[in-house]
Amino acid sequence: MFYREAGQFKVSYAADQAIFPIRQDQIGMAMILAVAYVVMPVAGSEYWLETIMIPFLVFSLAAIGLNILTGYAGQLSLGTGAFMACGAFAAYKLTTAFPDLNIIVALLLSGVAAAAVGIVFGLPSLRIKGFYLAVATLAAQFFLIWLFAKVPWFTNYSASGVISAPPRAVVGELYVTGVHATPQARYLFCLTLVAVLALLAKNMVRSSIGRQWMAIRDMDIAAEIIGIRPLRTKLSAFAISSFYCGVAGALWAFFYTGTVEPGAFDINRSFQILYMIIIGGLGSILGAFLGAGFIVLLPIVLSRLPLMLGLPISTATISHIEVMVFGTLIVFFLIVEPHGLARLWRIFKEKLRLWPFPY
Amino acid sequence: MEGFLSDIFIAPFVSMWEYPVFLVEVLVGGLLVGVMYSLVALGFVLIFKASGVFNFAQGAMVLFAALFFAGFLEAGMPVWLALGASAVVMVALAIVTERVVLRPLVNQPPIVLFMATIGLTFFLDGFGQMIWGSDIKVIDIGIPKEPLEIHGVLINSFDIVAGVTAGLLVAGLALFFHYTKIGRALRAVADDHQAALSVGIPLQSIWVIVWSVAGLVALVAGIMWGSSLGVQFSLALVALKALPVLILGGFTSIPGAIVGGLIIGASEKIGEVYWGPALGGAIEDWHAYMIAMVFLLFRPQGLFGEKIIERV
Amino acid sequence: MSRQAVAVAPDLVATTGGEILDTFPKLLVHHAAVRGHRTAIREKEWGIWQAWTWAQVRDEVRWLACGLADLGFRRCDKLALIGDNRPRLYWGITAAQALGAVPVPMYQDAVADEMAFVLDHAEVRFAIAEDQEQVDKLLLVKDRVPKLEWIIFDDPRGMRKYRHPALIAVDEVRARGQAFARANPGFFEGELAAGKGSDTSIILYTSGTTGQPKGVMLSYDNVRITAANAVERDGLNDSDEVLAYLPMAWVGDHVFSYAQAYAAGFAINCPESGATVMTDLRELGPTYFFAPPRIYENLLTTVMIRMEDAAWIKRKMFHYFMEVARRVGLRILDGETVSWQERLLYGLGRLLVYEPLKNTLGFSRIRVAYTAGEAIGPDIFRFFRSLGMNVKQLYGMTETAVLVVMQKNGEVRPDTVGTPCKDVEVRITETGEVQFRCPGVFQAYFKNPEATQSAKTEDGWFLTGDAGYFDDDGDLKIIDRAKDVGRLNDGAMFAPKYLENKLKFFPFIKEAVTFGDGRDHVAAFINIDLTAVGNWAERRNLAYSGYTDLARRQEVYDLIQKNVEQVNRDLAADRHLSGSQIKRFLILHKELDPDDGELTRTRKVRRRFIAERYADLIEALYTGQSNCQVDAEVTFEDGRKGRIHADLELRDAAVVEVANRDPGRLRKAG
Amino acid sequence: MAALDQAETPDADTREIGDVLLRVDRISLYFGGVRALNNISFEVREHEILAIIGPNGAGKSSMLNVINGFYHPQEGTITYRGKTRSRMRPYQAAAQGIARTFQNIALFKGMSTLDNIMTGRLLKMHQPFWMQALYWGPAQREEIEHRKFCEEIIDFLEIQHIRKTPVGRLPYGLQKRVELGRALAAQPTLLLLDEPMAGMNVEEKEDMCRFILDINEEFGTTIALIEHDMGVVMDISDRVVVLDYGRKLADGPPDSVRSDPAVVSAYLGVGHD
Repeated sequence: MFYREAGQFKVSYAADQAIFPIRQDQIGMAMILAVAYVVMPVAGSEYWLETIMIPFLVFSLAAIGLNILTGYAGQLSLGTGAFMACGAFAAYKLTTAFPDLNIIVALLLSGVAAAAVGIVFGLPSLRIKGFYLAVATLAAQFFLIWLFAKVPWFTNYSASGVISAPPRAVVGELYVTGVHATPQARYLFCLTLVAVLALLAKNMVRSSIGRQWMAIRDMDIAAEIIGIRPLRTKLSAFAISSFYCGVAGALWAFFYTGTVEPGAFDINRSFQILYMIIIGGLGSILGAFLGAGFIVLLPIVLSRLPLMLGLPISTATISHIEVMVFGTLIVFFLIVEPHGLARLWRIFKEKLRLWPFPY
Repeated sequence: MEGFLSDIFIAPFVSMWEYPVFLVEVLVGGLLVGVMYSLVALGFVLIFKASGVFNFAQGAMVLFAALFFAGFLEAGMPVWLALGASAVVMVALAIVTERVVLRPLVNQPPIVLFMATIGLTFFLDGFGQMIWGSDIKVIDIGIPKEPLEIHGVLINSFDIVAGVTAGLLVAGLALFFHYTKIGRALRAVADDHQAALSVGIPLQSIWVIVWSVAGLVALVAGIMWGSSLGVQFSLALVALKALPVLILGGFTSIPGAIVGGLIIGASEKIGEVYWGPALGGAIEDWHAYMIAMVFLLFRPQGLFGEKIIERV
Repeated sequence: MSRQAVAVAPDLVATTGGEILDTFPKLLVHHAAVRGHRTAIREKEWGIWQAWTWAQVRDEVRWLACGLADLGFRRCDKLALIGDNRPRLYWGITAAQALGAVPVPMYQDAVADEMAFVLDHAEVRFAIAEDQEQVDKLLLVKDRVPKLEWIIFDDPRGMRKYRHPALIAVDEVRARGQAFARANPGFFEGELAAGKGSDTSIILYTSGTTGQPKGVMLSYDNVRITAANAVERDGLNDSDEVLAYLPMAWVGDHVFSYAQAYAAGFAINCPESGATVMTDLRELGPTYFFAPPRIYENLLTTVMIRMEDAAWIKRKMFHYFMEVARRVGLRILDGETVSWQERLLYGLGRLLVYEPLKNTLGFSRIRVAYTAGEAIGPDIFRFFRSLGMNVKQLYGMTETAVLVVMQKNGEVRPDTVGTPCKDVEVRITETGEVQFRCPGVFQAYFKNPEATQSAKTEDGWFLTGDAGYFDDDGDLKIIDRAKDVGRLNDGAMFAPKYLENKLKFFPFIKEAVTFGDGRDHVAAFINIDLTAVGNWAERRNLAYSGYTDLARRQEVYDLIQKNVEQVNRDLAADRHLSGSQIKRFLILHKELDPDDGELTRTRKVRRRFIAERYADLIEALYTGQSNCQVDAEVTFEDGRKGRIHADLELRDAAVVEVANRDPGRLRKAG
Repeated sequence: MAALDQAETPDADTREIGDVLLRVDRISLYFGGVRALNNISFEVREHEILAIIGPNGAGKSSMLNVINGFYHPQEGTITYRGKTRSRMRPYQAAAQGIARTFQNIALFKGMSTLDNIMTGRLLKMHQPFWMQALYWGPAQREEIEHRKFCEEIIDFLEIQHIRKTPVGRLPYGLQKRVELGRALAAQPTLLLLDEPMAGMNVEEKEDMCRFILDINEEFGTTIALIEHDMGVVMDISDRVVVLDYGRKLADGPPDSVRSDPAVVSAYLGVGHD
């Protein structure tokens, strides 16, 4: 309905291959960015920024990471939490060992550390597939979390086994982590990093490497026969996916909670990210954001609903009901649209583009 | 560092050599725990074999069954009635699951069904605890817990009962699969859905039956685990222990689930007792997975799984 | 892209810096100098719109022209161009003109025999063919046209094995041209300067309704001045975009896509293929558009069919707002006063229906659109105008370079064709024939002095052969070919085409042929529209096996009878034509087909041919039989011939009695 | 695509069939106890169209699988471009210029036609992943350059209208065409086609035949194909190898194979086609 595509013809491949080839989409994206960069920091409350927006961004990044591995390359992983933990602890070790290291560099390096670990745990993917692989990634999940909990070196021998983000600035006195950092600064930093990394991810999935991943996902034998090297491709997916999860983990520890223990990245975290990409849509960068938004907002809505409706229910019961409803919703979603919110959006957009015609 | 290496590579073996009776005790204890793993893994295998669904909710079903059983006991039911009532609950659960979750998702890719069972897990956890509360419940059905000494080896009599029960269950299932019409049909489904349809059994009924059987297995496992650990949320996590068993045994092999369970149980106990202290403890969380993963690299289809021949 | 619009005054087009821009090649060089970086032409190819600027086009044309010269092409030689709308074919036209030679574009769907006639008659020496298909046809007839020396082909696909000595790739010609241009600096410019406005710029063969095609010779002045006047009238400029999709051999394309593009400096855009025209139209979103009525008609039909499948609520909304548009859309477009409530409602309609609808059709950016060639159905015309799309009618023909009578903004009626353009004189003779004297009147028919003489007077009046009159608003109304206007035996005027058009305005009727001159009453042949009637039949669960089967159904006859009777009611209201109501009709057993010679290539009915061919059927219509056997020869798609046998039903239609009847004398306009 | 070069071959009606490109020498392949191929030998010459025919289960597909490295024969050798190959993976065969299509279409269902063909271009794309992530400069240029190439294939196979359609939604005949496009994208030296015309109607078969001949003619690609339709095989191939239950029955030009008594009794005689 709002689309006016007549006249938006492409005279170059660059324009034809743009991420948002339609002008109305470009405008929409610009508006979203404007809201995210201007309206949110100005109008959003601290609560809103700290408990909704920052976790939303962090989860989105992790979901992009998992989506690269599972949605694009077709390798089911249940070890996302562990890769996030790698990033978190690497960032902690890096920032404490090299206090002068710029926070951006530290974050990216911690992503690299997670990527290295990802490669190691991705090695079995050459031999094993599907659920066997999923179970194998659980090995990473349990082993790594155990490792971070048991080896005091990772926490700089802290007695509590908890790490806290040291105060760090991007430039000068502009603190983005630690006690001095305002929620706005932390939010904007996360936003920028996530936006840039999301763009890079989008670029990868629409390039040769992304097509290799999808080829392996859709039909690995055919992929190999046209010249794709399975191990290298799968490992690249593991590495890049783990990089994203690692950075997300570091953001989690440094920008969201501030302090973190290995338990924060347990198997439930892995499942949580997996829901995001399933509900958001496998094989879609947009889906990662939609799924993260959904999973972040859902518990908040669920936990407030009885209060808002004035139902006299004990908090314990509420938490049980919450879990139940959550499970039901997942099943409901899978039945209604197994391809997730991203597919729903695509269908909706297609309708808008063809409006008023049905096809 | 040297001490650490010695703790890993020398001390455990020395200790095994020096105290063989203790080693046997540990081993037997591990094997008996392994039997319990097998019970849970069995539920997985049944469902995966018949419907190709990777049922993550098996652990939740164990908790769910145990909660109901313990709840019925607390409500004053006699053991046999509580057992019957819980069985009815599990069959009802199978029917509802098939109708509400599986049927609408038929023909969806495996990962979607897998996700649906995770949804089911959440539902069962929430629902069970909403009804029965989240306090720890005790199941006491009169199984003796005194240690027994056989040839100088101390064994918990409860473990023996559990082992025997599991063994009987497995034997029963094996008989069921081999000698009943339904059992044969189930095996046919596992091999080929089309073939199953030609036998004349609707897929839906087969799914209900197999989920019911898996539910009953979960009930038995729940009673066993519940008696030994108490009924609480952590029971659901037993499922995570069953996963390496599956890898080891193969997703589709009943004997694989048994043998895999025994191996995992035994090695876990031995690892915990002999290597745990050196590594800082709590290694049972992951070391079963590590064993399974290393194993997978050499035999991707598991111990008893069918060899995968790739076709073009 | 910069959208800086440069309004083009006619004097700029005519001269710049003392240099007279009286030919298209000179205009090309001028545009290359003035707007060298603006896009001159695009082609949808390999997934995107490949674009060439005016400067690039100048170079391409120069190389092509030099290449042709290198091959021995000389002043006054003829260059045939055969194929879909392709940049290289358009360049070929200008290249030929640059050398003072005459381009002869030909219909790409013509069969080899038809081609042979034109090639031979026009004395074509060189031909540029688009692809293998056209080359094959040319090679087939090459022996019969000894003057044809070179066949230049654009797309080499599939011709790797071709070894004919007359074949040469256009790329090779271009390469030779580059070398030639280097060796002969100033050659191109010299040739350019030798051209003048009174030279013949093009020969367009009209597939006349009778006899062999005639080659209409138009001078540069004919085409250029006419085009420039029209550009001025509609305020076109170099930011406009036009889709070049009509046959290049048709004057419509030559004027709208070629001459006006040169006159105004706007870009023309070639679709990817015939099959993708609609998609390409949507992508491109032209600002200036020209289409014969049947294209508007097809678009409307698709719109309606697609909307039928929409959800109930969407359909309701669509029909509601189309009703609003019918009420106020035309008035708003014509600048009349409309209440603010109605304006608001129309605005809502724009948001919800009109703009999205135009967008999906590719008409979002249309500033001016035209239709011509035939009468357009009033419903179709109103539909597009009520959406806020400025569709207008014009009247003209190949012999006048088309643009002679056009509707002005705000003065648009569905049944008239508008007022004369600048420099156009119009007179209407005693017999009702419309005649023109204007800059566009052609030079002559090529090698056909008799025809020229009968079409053009000594003092430059062109005899259109059309009957028409000026209505009270001063708008020209055309009713039929003057020679076709006849009398029934009771003296009532009979304008067959007018009746046929009225019939064809019904969606279920695709073609109609009426008879009545020298008869007691009017009778009609009907061709049903297979898509529309087929859809209608499907909705009624009426199974049918094809056209012939559907056409003989009683239900279909009933449906068509209602339409015929509606026409009769309309005619009864017209004092000129109330006597020529249709008394009997039949539905033909086959679709009229250009391949059988029943229609022209531009799908005009060849009435006389049909009358001869189906004499039995006509007799049956007038002898009161209720059935008639037919046995006719048809040509299939692949060129094979076959025979069809059918038993046709003949029907009576109710007529409205009119008490007072004007004998139907055409008024002479003042 | 390939520039028209009139001077290349003086004689317009024959293609130059060149040296031996691939030699299959005494190949035997077993699955468990089943012998799929039994001591098969034949050659594929440069620029020729070779058809491998035989009844179902004759080992035709196994033969292709051996050639492109998917199956490893227990006995015998394969010599490609004069080099006897050791055990290799399919992607190595691809890197040497062997491309193929499958009997049961093996497209990447989640991708569009264009992306499928672009994937076939992969071996020619060399930008590192981080350049691709930036999608800047050389990486974007590379994408565009290969897009152009793929557009030419799309044009060649006349599938412009489905360029951006996900292949899962396409009808069977078009999917086959896209798969051929993906194989072509690699600019293979040797193209293996596994029943390229299976399940097609007459018109689609004619189109496919024309494409196969055009590919062979325009790019000089050597083609080895498996086909059931005898009419097609006899029409387009230069040479025919007949397999029957893992054995080779005959090997020669279509005409001589057609009249070979062993072939007639084993295959043609049983009313095939």
